[in-house]
Amino acid sequence: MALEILSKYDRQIIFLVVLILTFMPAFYPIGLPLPQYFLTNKVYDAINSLKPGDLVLISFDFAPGVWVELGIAMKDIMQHLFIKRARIVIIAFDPNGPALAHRVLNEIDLKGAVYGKDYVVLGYIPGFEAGMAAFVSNPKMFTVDYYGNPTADMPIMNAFNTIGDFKMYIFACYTWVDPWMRQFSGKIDIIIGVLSADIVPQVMPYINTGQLYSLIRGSRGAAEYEQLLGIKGEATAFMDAASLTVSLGVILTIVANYGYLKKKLGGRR
Amino acid sequence: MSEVITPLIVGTLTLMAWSLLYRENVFYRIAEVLMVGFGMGYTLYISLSTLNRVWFQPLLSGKWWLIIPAILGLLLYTIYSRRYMFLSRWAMAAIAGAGSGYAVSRAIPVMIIGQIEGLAVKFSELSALDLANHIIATIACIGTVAYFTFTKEHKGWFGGLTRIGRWSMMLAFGSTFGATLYANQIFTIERAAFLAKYPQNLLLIIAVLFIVYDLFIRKKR
Amino acid sequence: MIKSGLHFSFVLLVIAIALYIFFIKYTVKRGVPPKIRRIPGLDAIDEAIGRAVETGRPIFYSTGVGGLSGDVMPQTLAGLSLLNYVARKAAEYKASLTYLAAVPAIVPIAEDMFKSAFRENYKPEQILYIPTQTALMATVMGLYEREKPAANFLLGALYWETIILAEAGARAGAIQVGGTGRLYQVPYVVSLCDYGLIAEELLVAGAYVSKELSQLGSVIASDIIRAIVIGLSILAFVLGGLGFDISKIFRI
Amino acid sequence: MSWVRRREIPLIIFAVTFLISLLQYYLAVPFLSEVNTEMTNWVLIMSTFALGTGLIALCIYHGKIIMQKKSGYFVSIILFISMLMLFISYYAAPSFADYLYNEIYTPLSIAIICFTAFYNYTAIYRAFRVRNIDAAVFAFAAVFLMMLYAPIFEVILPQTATVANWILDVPNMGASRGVIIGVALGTIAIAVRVLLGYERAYTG
Repeated sequence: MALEILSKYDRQIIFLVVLILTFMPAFYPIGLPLPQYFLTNKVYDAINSLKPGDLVLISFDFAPGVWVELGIAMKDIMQHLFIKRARIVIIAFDPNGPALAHRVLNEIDLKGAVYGKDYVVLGYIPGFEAGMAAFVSNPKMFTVDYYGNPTADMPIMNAFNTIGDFKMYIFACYTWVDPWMRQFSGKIDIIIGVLSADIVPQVMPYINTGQLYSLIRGSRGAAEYEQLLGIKGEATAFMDAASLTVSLGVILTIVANYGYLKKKLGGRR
Repeated sequence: MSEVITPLIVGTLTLMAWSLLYRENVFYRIAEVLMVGFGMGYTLYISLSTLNRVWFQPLLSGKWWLIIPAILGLLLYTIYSRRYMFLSRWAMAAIAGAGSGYAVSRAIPVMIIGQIEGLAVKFSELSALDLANHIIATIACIGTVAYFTFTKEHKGWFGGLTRIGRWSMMLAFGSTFGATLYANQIFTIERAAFLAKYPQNLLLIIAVLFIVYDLFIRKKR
Repeated sequence: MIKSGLHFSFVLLVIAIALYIFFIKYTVKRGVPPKIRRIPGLDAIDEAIGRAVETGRPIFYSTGVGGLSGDVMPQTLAGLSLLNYVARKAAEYKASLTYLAAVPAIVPIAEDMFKSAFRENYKPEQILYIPTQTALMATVMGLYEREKPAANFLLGALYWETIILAEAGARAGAIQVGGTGRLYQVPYVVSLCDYGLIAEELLVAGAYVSKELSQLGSVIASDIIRAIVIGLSILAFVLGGLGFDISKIFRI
Repeated sequence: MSWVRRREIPLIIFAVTFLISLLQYYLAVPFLSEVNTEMTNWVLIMSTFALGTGLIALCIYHGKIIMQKKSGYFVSIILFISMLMLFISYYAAPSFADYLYNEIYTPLSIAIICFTAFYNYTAIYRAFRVRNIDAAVFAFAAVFLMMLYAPIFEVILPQTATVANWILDVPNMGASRGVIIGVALGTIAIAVRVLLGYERAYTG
């Protein structure tokens, strides 16, 4: 009887366990340790060695749904860039990008940077890969920025003429990196990907060949970055629950196979 | 005021969406159409403002020839008339042609040559362990390419090669699956952290009461 | 005239295109279909449509949120050519088929296909446009739960919605055929669908189901070019390993 | 005017746009790249215009539900209200639109995306049975990657991270390369088929 109910509601029970494991650390933080990943350190060192006034190109290429995975990481990185007083040009190849950039800029400490002089949000470039190609061939394609102001009299717009004038390019994406690699690799020395953790396995070839300088793997990378920056940010708070719930995946694999193999072997007998 | 109201609205909406975990119900349907409705509203807005930037403003500033893509774009709407439907194919063909041109132009230098170049690593610069790994990766790559052969049966030595390809593909896919599990998990965690805060956490109690009530009523019936 | 560094690629591309054209024309002219190894996923398409007819439950088809721009375009095209096949079969057996379109540029194409497949039985609500990826996820979860589809096809350039499409379909008890060339989503297609097509299998699927000579010809050409590519890989491995700068060949 | 109906016209349009965007990548002809830039812009404008067809399809689907007063038709009314509310407020009250987008729509999106996580677990429970070697290999790699991403395992057993990183760097990289090459071949094949007029989805 009890087993019947259990097997009828097996999905709901799994969901319930997931929810419990997710909520538990939110009420009672545990503070499990977090080992550093060498690629995160590489990003930190690269940004740390920037000089004040160096030009950095950033593109926000994700949807609001992925905010937790990429938005927090972008917040940490942008915060670091503003601390290093780099000059920042923000573009987007996803229609949602400008709104998200706006949100990041609102939530971080700008350290007195002035819009138009130290940073600018140029807005959405449509056409995805075609848009990237267009921007690479002419980075000054914009006549108005995201907010509708003319860009001609902005000091930052006169600081660069070609794509090679940028010291570093940081992009945040959650789909696949091939278009970015095709269009930007070789054009800018240091390309850093802020990528959601699920696509990291398929990106390793690019790290291997050096086309991609380094990467931040989603919120895990953000938590590591926060450790490096020495702040207790949003991503750090999530790591306990991540450890617990992902462990559930390992346990479920064992449970599922235990039941399956038992049934299979039992059936044979 | 809005510091209390907004989290309550968002908390309610989140729980409405999550109610599907228990079973299909009207609260979930409302969350569902809100997603579609807001999504459509935003898409409309961003498309119109994009059109304004890339088409309308340049058109006003004297680029008269931009009227042609607009007409071609409008031809897409002939799909609703049986008689003039063929006109919509003109625009479709242009969109598809430019897209395939992009894909094909990069297929060889980036997707084939670029990947093959990765196989060229000087043996002398590798340690014994790295060399072994390099050889395994190369065999995995060649095996995977060979796996997609369709005109030759996978038998004999060729079958062995394709099997290695298939297994290494399975390792690759499995690793992506594992990584994705983590990546997806983070969203739930963020929502849970939000729902655990003060005014919203009261909603959790209401949600539990709802489920208990539903279980009880359904049992009685 | 050819940009430096691209000579080799250009020659290879010209050879590839020439081979494709030759073998397509040759196979059509000869009139004998070449043998192709079985792809189990594709035989399942007919079975799934048959199940839908028997049970009277609907069929859902999605090509994912990948559009017609850039390099995912061929996958979308492959998904659409299978949609064409499924639509004709569904029209023949009078099964109810709904296409979930997430990219506006595909909507007119799908309308065109459905109109020529279903003719007077065509209903405009057979194409459901959903504006964004998350909206697609939300709609699919609710819709599948309510309508209990008998068959669920997810073929095309799939993105994050794959797991939702596949699990919601499984939850509704549908036969699922999935396929995509996007590496990040192949795992779900392989593990969660009853029949999964990996990468290039999707791209030759059109040839396989239609059994059209022209398409089968292109499969032969693909295999010849594949042999060339394997040869080049071994060359790169050996020469590069011995210390020869391989880019002197590939990037002239 | 019967020539406008001919099948060759869309095919020619396809071929011309295809060749322009293909050749401008290979040939160093400034004129070609200028044409391509303009054409990309045109294609962009055209595909943006297609949005209306999506809107019409959406309106027909939900409009019918409302017209026929099917069960739960009020839900479709909510759809139209929310759509118009966000769209109009972008012009009438931009700050309210920002509020709706950032404070309401974004969190709701995340709540929906959470289902990818929930469904992952039922997927594991349902599909991770080691039926054959393929499935066993798949599950093996998945388990080690999960361990890599859950920091707790790396702390207890650092070797799991070594295994996981080996899978990532060696077989995963090799197989990914192979799949990318395969997709490239299929890409060329499909384009040539359309070009020769055999793939009729687009060109009628």
